[in-house]
Amino acid sequence: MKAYFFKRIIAMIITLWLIITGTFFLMHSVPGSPFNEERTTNEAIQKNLESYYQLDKPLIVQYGNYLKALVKLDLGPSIKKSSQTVNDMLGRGFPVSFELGMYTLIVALISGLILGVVAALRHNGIIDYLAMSIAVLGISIPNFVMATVLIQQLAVNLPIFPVATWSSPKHMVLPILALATGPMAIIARLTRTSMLEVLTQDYIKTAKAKGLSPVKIVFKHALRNALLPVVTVLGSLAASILTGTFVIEKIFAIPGMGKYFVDSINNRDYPVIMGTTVFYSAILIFMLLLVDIAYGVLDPRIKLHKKEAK
Amino acid sequence: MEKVLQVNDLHVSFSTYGGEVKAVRGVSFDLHKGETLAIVGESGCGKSVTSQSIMRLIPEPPGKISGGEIIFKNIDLIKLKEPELQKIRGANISMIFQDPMTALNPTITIGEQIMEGIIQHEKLSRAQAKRVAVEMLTLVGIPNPELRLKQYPHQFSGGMRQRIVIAMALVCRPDVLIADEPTTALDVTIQAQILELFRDIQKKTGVSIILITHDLGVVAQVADRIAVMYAGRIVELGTRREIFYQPQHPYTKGLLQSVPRLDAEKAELVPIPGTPPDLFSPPVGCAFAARCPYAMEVCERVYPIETHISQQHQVDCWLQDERAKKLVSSFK
Amino acid sequence: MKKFTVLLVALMMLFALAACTANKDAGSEKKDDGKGKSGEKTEKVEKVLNLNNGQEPTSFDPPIGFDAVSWNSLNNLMEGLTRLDETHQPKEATAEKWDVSADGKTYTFHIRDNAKWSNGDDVTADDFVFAWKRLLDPNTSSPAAFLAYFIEGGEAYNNGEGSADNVKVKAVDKKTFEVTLISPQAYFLSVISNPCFFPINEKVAKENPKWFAEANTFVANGPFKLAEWNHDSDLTMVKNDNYWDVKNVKLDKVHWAMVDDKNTEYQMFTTGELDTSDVPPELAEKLFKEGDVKVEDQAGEYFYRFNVTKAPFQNENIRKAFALAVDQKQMVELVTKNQEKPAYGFVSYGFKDPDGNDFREKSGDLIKTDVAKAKDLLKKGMEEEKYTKLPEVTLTYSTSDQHKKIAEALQQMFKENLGVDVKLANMESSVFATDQKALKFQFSRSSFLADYADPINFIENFITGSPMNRTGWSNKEFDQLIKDAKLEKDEKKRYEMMYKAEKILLDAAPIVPIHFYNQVYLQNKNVTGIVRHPVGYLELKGADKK
Amino acid sequence: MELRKQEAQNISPDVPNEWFVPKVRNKEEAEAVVRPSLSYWQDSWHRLLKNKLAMAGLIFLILLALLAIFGPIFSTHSVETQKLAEQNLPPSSKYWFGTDDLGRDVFIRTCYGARISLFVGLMAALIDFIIGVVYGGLSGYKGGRTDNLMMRIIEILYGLPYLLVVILVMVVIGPGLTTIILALSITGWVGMARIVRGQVLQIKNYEFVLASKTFGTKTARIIRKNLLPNTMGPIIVQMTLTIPSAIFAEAFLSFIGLGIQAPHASWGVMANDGLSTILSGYWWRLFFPTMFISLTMFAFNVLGDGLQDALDPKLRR
Repeated sequence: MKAYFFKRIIAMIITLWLIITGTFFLMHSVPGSPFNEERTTNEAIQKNLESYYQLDKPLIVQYGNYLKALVKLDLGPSIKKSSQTVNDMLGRGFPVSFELGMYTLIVALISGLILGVVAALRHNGIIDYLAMSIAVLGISIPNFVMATVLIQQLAVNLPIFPVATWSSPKHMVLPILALATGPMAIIARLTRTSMLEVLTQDYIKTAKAKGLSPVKIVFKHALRNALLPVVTVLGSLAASILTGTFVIEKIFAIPGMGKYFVDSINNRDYPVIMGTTVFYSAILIFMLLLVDIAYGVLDPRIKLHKKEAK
Repeated sequence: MEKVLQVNDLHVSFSTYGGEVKAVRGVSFDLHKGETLAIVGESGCGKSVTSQSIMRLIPEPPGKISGGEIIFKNIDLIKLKEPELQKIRGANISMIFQDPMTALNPTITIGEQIMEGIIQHEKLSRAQAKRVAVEMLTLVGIPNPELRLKQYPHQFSGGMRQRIVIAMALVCRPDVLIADEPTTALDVTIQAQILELFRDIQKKTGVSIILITHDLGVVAQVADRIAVMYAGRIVELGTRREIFYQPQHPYTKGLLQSVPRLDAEKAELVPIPGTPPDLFSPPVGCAFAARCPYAMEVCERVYPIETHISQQHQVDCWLQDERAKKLVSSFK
Repeated sequence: MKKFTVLLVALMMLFALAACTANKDAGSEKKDDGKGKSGEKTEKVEKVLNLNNGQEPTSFDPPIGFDAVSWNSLNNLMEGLTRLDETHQPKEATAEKWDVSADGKTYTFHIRDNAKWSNGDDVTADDFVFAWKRLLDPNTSSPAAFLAYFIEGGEAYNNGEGSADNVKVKAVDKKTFEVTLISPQAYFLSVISNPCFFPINEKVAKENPKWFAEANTFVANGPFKLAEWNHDSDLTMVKNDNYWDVKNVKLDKVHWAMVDDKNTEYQMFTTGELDTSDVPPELAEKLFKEGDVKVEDQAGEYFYRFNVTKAPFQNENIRKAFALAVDQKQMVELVTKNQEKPAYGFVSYGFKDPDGNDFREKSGDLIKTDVAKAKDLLKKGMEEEKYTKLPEVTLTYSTSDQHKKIAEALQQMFKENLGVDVKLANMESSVFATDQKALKFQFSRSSFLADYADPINFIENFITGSPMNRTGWSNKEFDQLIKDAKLEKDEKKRYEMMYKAEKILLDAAPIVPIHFYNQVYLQNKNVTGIVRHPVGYLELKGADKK
Repeated sequence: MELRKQEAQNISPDVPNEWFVPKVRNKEEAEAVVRPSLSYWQDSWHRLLKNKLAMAGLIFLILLALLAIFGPIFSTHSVETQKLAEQNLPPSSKYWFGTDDLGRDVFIRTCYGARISLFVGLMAALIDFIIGVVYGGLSGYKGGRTDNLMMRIIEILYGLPYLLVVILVMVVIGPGLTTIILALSITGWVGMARIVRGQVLQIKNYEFVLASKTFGTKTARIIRKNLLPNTMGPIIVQMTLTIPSAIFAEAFLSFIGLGIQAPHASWGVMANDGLSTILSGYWWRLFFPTMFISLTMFAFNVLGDGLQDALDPKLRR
């Protein structure tokens, strides 16, 4: 087990390094520069800016310097918001995004699982259709539409919730709702399908023949087996939700890190691009590791640590 | 003889996209204490449906028990509500399914799977339940039961798993054990061991067994009585001797001829021509008529009445009618 | 069992993380709640203005934060030698008076005795010397440095050829600041109201080079000081009691939200969470009808650039044909619907020449919609180039809903008025900017926002080789006129040169003006005295809220 | 012979004697297959036909395709013609779905939008399906080092900033439908691959797969014949999820300049443009494209569910 984790961690570091390298050269091969603006920038100023951020050095030197700083966990300064470092930005943005993401994930997971299980148990019944209609709506209405509708209905027309910003639990309700519908729908649909599949299995019949109650059968015998496909999507879903969603953060003026992903690229703010990528990848890889562990826990047939021995 | 279970005129149908499938069309039989009743027939003849109906395990919908009664301890199981059924399932009547590979939940330890039934029915503590489970595993011949309890199904061989399934079914000392093709998925040597186990257990616990199988070889080894099913009906029912040595129904005869027999001088296998009828719209008369070498006009028009040949032996066939006697010679 | 332990540990880590952030936030929640309540209770006493900054300010370091998102706050936190008044003219601010030398090149500013920093320090001439030299220091790499190039020695220092000592700014005494320019510049006093010319408290800056990054280290010398700054979320300014003119500051507090979404901003305005709001384009028509919208000029223009190095726009007549086929009036009335003024020249409204004429009005409509003439010119141009069929024209715009709408409308106008099918292409903004500079497009969207209030700032964009030219167009006479105008001391002559230059530019038509920018906004009826300068910054000194 | 003696009293009175004659029949009749034996596909198709909801979905999609192809014929308006004087008109007999902010007919734009959105969605789903199934199937089936390596590659792909990759694609290839689909597929298949892998990991230890393995069946055949049919459920669901996300991703791409070139618009772009009509009350500009997206999703979903039921080997009787 220890050896397995050691190997995984080495693999994770290598993966991360490859992502860093890929992103670094990718971002420099895309046209545009951080100082490309509509307004006047004369050459001398442009040159000063470039030398300040060491962008005039050969790419490979920049790459080396970046890696060196990265080892010290220094992600460098933002070019666009020059008085801030990327560490500052992520340090402030991530907790907010994480909080929003956690709640969203919990809401999506619980409601998605309930919808999916109920739909599967009432297969082809009214409840099934109802649950799946909700799911389809959840997928087919983009979250930005959802968010705007929610604000207009529940904040402006009926002033129950505040319109935007991120300062109290009340402020969190609308963004969480807007963000959770999509993942909820995905989870509900996957749960339903795999639940239906599992419910036809012989061991469910066996459990029934043992005289177990339907509740016990569903939760002890069926759900766990049905969770595998759900867990698969959960890893990447969680990584993207936890690190913030650009549109929702923008609409609700939430100071999370979602906007850095888009803004940094639009601005060619190289250190921020790198910083967000490194951070996101690290979280993603960690989530995928969690998924693999969850696989092993959910399904004893999958042997994590013996993989290499085979 | 004491009757543990009585099935009277059971009808079961399934509604599918194609229409209503009448899978079981008036099945009646009794199960005596301590005996093994084998229900044999080709696949799709309704034997599994019958057995699952007894436990009310038919998924409803699409399935539906449309008539008849199943009397167990003076209670009609068909009239029972789900929570009451749960008290009987596993405790009084238990069941073993065809494939030991899929009958066990792959994600739960076998100990837990065995114990959950006892805990549910007998309100034992986990420690007590564990003791019973160990006992049970020993009974079905699993070595190192203590250790094995903590393992997952995939860590067992097929035969072992079937033993576990049997242990699971017997753990609450049920009155009736329904075994649906318990040996089909196993290889022959293991098959023999499992059948031996059945006999052994029956001796020790006095459980009544309904054995569902299409394998007459298995039947010959363990059955006390045999019910032959065809197209949703029991066409012939009798003791093992009677069925094997005095088969009355042409279908039973056909079945016996299609099985290799070591005692027969000419090892000629005769398959039954044709396929079973479509149960979406079953024929009015005898369902076997279309394949029967002795078929008469009457067979297609009216279902034959039940004829008692001996106390235990009964058959549904027009050939038993006086008027058919004259014709018999003309068939050959 | 081991697996379970691992999962458990992983889960616990996750929840611990969640708990940490939750707790941290719970802490700030309490703080926020408390503040909210006290705000309500003392509402009668405290005047709080709620504004939206859109985004996090780029930087509060004066030479770095060279954009509207920084200026809005910075202009009210700090103050330069001059300050623009309600009519957008420079007035005495930190400097109580100034003398100009006879040749118009040397300015001597007398700083007020009671000009103080929010930490109690005096604002001294040295603070200005330090700040202005820092603005020009190549290591500061200020994008605004070019504004200081008219100081003698400034340009050389900034591009690395000169040194700080040769920059002609000096502290004559503690409160007297002297600067020497390369030429007399009438608009000098206006330019130095720009935040990049604000003083910096040298002592503070030496102690903490990042003094401007957080609220608790920020020292202000303007009407307000920085009380709280939650990055990317909101910031609060309170009245600065050390400000020399504090008696005229009416607001107690200004709260800036950072809401980047136009719809959200408007929705917050309707629920009273904001005191002003932009007008969402979709709602403009309705809101204008209701009469709640205020409109003010902004010094800037939305226009299109031809690339004169690419066919068919090497031909002046074809360029003009396209330009004349554009119906600017229809564009602002039916497409943008924001009550912008249609543009038939390049310099925007609001610049008075010495005779008191508005530059734009006197210069007149230099290139105005004329469909019939456009058709003739196209025919003529095609004959000149011997085209039987016009080469395919692609109109490129950088991605945004508004740009798309205008591009689509233009496409339709060219089709209807010229019978030319123009292809549309949109492009990610940064790639667009790079490619436009590299002259890769035939015909592309552009905009210009003035950095300071003088027509020259507009026209000089099109001198040969200017990074803002981006058309490939070059005209010697034009270049000379600009050069002369910049050195001309006589305002009247200077304006004449500029009139002439603008005419040359639009006669050659390397650009198609579309409309001038304006600032449209909704404002709480209880709020008065917010001044929006055409050069892009906001004045809250005299603002009040009932 | 002794039987008949025993059964002497056995006469059923209500059955006439004439029926006791041997049945006349020819040989074929005995051999006749009473129950029609259908191939797997025929059977699946029959079951799909019986599923009313799935058929409703299928019919809707066919109608939609017809609308996309022929819809514009029935309208006198064109996609790009602007009538600035007739902007933001509500639905009427002249403009069935109203007009947009440049006075263009929303109905005709919705028809054209259907072409683009459906094509993009279907192509993206198809490509995701092919790459995802092959990659995920192989990774899960091979296991061990191969699986490890293949999963790391996926992580790297996932980790690269998508926006950056897409901008690069745009710069290199230039805008167009191919570019859109390519941009959607670059990382789109990854989700599918992971799901397939998860399913395969779960199923590959089943005995029937082990059995095929011992017979020396080729890997590709095992994946195709044994693993795939049994993983179909989640795959179909994932595909029905891919289509809407592709439709929205396309809208996002057009936002960064990669989408379909104006003045043409896909549903996603129209929905995006119409967003602020929630405030202005020009509801039809948001309502029609979103309604079509939702209905299409619904149709794909019910059809997907129907297909899943129809194709599931376990539900076959």
